[in-house]
Amino acid sequence: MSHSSTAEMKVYRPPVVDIIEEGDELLEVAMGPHHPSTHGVFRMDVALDGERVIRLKPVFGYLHRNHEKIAEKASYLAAMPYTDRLDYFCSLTNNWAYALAVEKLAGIEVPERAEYIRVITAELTRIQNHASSIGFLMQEMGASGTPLMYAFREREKILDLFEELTGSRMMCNYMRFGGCRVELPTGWLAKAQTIVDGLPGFIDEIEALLTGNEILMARTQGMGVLKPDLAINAGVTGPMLRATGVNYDLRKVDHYGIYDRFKFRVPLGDHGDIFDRYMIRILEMRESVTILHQAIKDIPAGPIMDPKSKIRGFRPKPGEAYGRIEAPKGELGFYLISDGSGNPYRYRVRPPSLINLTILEDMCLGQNVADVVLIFGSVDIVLGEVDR
Amino acid sequence: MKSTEEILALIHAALPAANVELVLNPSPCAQHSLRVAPADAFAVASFLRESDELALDYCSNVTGVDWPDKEITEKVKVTQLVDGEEKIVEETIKRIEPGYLESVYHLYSIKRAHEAIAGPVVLRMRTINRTDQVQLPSLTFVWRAAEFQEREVFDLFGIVFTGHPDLRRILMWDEFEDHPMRRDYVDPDDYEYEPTPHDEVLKRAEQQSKPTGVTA
Amino acid sequence: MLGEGILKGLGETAKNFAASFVSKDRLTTIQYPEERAPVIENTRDFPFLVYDGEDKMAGLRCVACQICEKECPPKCIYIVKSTDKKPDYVGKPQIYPARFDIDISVCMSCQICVEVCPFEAIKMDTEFELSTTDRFGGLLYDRDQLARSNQHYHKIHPTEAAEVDARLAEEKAKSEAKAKAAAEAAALKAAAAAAAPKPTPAPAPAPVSVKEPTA
Amino acid sequence: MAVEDKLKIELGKQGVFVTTVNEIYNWGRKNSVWPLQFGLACCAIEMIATTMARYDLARFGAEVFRPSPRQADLMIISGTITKKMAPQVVRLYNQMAEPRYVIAMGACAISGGPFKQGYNVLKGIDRYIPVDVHIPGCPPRPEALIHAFMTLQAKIDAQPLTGTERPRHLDAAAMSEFPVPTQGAHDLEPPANRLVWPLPAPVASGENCG
Amino acid sequence: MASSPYFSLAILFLAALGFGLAPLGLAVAWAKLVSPAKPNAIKNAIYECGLESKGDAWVQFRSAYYLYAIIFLIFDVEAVFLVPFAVAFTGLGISACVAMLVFVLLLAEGLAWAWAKGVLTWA
Repeated sequence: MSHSSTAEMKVYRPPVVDIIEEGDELLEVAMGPHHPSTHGVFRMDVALDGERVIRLKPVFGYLHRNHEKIAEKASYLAAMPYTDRLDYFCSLTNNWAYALAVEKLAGIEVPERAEYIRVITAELTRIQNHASSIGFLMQEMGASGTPLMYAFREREKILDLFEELTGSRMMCNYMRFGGCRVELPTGWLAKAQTIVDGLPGFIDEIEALLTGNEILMARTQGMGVLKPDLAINAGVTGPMLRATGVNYDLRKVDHYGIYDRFKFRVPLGDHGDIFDRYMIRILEMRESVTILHQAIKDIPAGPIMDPKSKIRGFRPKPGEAYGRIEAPKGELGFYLISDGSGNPYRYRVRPPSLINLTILEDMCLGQNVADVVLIFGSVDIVLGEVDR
Repeated sequence: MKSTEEILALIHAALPAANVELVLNPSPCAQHSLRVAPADAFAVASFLRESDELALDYCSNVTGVDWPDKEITEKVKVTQLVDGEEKIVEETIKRIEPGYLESVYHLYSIKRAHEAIAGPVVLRMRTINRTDQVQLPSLTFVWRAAEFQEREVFDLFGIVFTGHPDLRRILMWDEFEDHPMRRDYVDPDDYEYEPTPHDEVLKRAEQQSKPTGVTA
Repeated sequence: MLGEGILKGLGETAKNFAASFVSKDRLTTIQYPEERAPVIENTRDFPFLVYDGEDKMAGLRCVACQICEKECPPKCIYIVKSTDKKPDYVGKPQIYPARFDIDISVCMSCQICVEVCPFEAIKMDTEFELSTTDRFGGLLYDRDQLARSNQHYHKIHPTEAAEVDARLAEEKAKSEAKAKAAAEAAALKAAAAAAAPKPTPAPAPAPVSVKEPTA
Repeated sequence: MAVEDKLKIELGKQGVFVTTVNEIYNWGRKNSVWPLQFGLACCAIEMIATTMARYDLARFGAEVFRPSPRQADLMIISGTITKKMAPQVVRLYNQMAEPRYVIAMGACAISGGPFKQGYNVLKGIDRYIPVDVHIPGCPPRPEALIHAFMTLQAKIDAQPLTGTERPRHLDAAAMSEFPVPTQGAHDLEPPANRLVWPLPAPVASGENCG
Repeated sequence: MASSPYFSLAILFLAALGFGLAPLGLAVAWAKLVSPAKPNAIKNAIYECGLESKGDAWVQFRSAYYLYAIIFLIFDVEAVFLVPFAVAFTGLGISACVAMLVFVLLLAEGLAWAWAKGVLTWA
């Protein structure tokens, strides 16, 4: 891993594409808040020379719902349902990240069975998030409908599991500080096992449909390439970082939860282009299936909640803590400062989607506008987490 | 990974002139932090990133924290002449501790990710006060990850990061003037009518008219 | 050869198309108004107030302690306490809510009110067909629109309702046992006072205090 | 000449269809309501799930999501309208061709929902544009969105062609321009559009509605 | 009048035309008569993703796009010339085929030259 020398540190931005001469008229266009390709309300001010992108300024804030201000005025428990609405595809991993940070802040232990349930629900969330993000990427590539229908058919099965367990399809509000809220309903594990057995078939179907496809390969290979040291320096995490070949997966690095008990591999790419990010998400889905098999097989009986932990009137001692997990989109972190009162003094969410977009302009310079849509889709962001 | 004390020693060894001190964190997770003087923050940051032993090449999180002016009432033992002879008298004096804004950086190492893991290395920087001197050096040139996060801290807290390549508001619209995440921010008065009003909205509802639900 | 990947993809969709005539599980569409998906037991949409017995007002379990109003994250519950009291299921006079409004256009159905309610008075309903054209009339539910019978609660969440009823019954039994014990103790003391009439004035009869059900 | 339903059904069995211009007009429009491709937040994901295979919105003639407002007649506001996005939403509504309808999907679109205490959140879109159907829920289930479609279709069906009850787009005097709020130093100006904001009766009489 | 061979053809043509234009006419009449036109400044503004559109679209753009269009036009017109040839194809001898082949190959050679010159590279 070559480290950029100090001199190079000053060269902070790659030079603007050099084919234009001064005085050339550029077409200023806004791929604005209401645009089919922007996964929600996100705006890119693009300067075009013909179809090639010369300048790209992302504009955020159209979904800034003041999550942190509301959480600082609410109690620790009342902030938990708001974490569902951060990355509204993966509410259970958001809950887990927040619960982990509070457990670090207050030093609470989590019983065995709750750890297993957390791993099972997190891996199910990862699978349905990767399937949806591949479906949306193909939708932007022109395969409108088919891959997204297959992905959402699988997602509906997983959402039914979440609804049986937590009561809501997308907004689970399931984890508490020191464990989980509700015991697994009878027969839930058996249903989960049947769905997990069906997943390899679904992943093979998606791979047969997409991986060998010449149009997909032509449009994604060599497109939006990201260098490893720029990725590390820009704080990119998750599948995008591992697509550049950097072996950094928090489940292996941070040893949080009980991931050390499960045997699973971390897929790494070598070009860092869109095809690698697509393949990494497919392989990560397969790894999640192996984790799920092991977790469902040897989940122990026992309490799901640490008896000492209180739901109402939870007042951690003064101090601060930064807890992070490997969310499907990258490293999701919660930084909490407590002053001993009932609501957090400072409540900060480290959004993987926003920070992965730091180098969107570097990847898109010189590409065609149609490819900008693809590069942006391969970053896989959710606006609720970007703008908080 | 080393404990924070060892890292502090390393920094003092490499940059003796740097004004860095340890800040203890009473929480059980014991993620202690290093307070750096803004003047030599850039030097310390580049050292942390460039040193082969630490290799903190990944800046995970940049946060702004607002510490408003605190009014501290202390009980002070004061000797006083009370009707002719010395007596220790307890006196409560009120003292305003000047507030400040703080920016916190959480650093990790990806190059040394698979060695022993300890908590994040936490860098803190303080502004002089909360009103006019709110400048802090920007570390975007050391870790590009800080670019958008520093813009957000500028937008919501008002810390001006000197040396930032593109310091604009990132979340609020450009004509917005306040810094909404500060503790003393007052919400705009866009109250029209709420069927179930609470606390300050309830007060406003009572001022304007009986807080009637439609049915009552 | 070029195009092999595309043909494999087309083969995949063709297989799905052909198999949908044979195996029924490939047809996933639920024709909503006519054919509905089986309601999942744990589903939660909007809260409702539980009352025992037939009369809405008499059997209402809620004692207007306003814990749910304080804990509700989006603050969509508005309670006005009553001035008089009414006996609750144990027979102890309790305050009841004169007004209990929930603005379901603000409610985020997070069921924290159910979790923090010590009296099992508020539960989550599974009714979701609530789209209206009227903003204020149709979306602000007051106490009468919110109150549902315990049988309705048993119909939508059978297992959970059974547990709740068991707990309430056991609490009722405990408080009655305590009341009986207190009554016997009072009777014993009265008997002892009557058996040995000392010149000192008879001790005031111990006030019959029924222990508050575990709050 | 009102045609009794029994007679209509009877004739229908023999293959004779008796109808009025009004019924055909409403029948045609209600069964092909094209929504605008317009997702804001979490409710948009439930809206997409509604168009997918399991809860098929195509059965109501509404699976064609038009990206451009010129070709859409229904705007499903699915998600939180922040004060930074509000001018864009109102401008898009203005740029839609009449007859146009609005479904406020989810608690955030109706009243700001769980985020109503936020400083950057508009407390409900009916402060600037008229809303036809409100769907409570956070997010409402896909079936709730389909139920809202049926409510909207019932509302379209009941619209007479002439007379005082006729819909906005057939009424030359009805308001068709909804001023776009500008972003000021602290808040949107004006905070609400008085001509549209449906304050409930008892409070409207009070002095607060300015 | 009724006996001229083209009369039935004219009737069919008018019927086809009427079948095509009648719904359009009905729609235009309905729009004019029943539903009032209510234009306003915001509604007529240029749609740019919900924003006010800054700058104008009258800007220099790459000449390759213009050449692309011209080459397409050539082959479009060629197809029009092929239509009568294809209609009468069965009654024609070998000489007509050769003549048409020359015509097609001539244009194909033009396309090959343009391709070789790199006119068709889009980026």
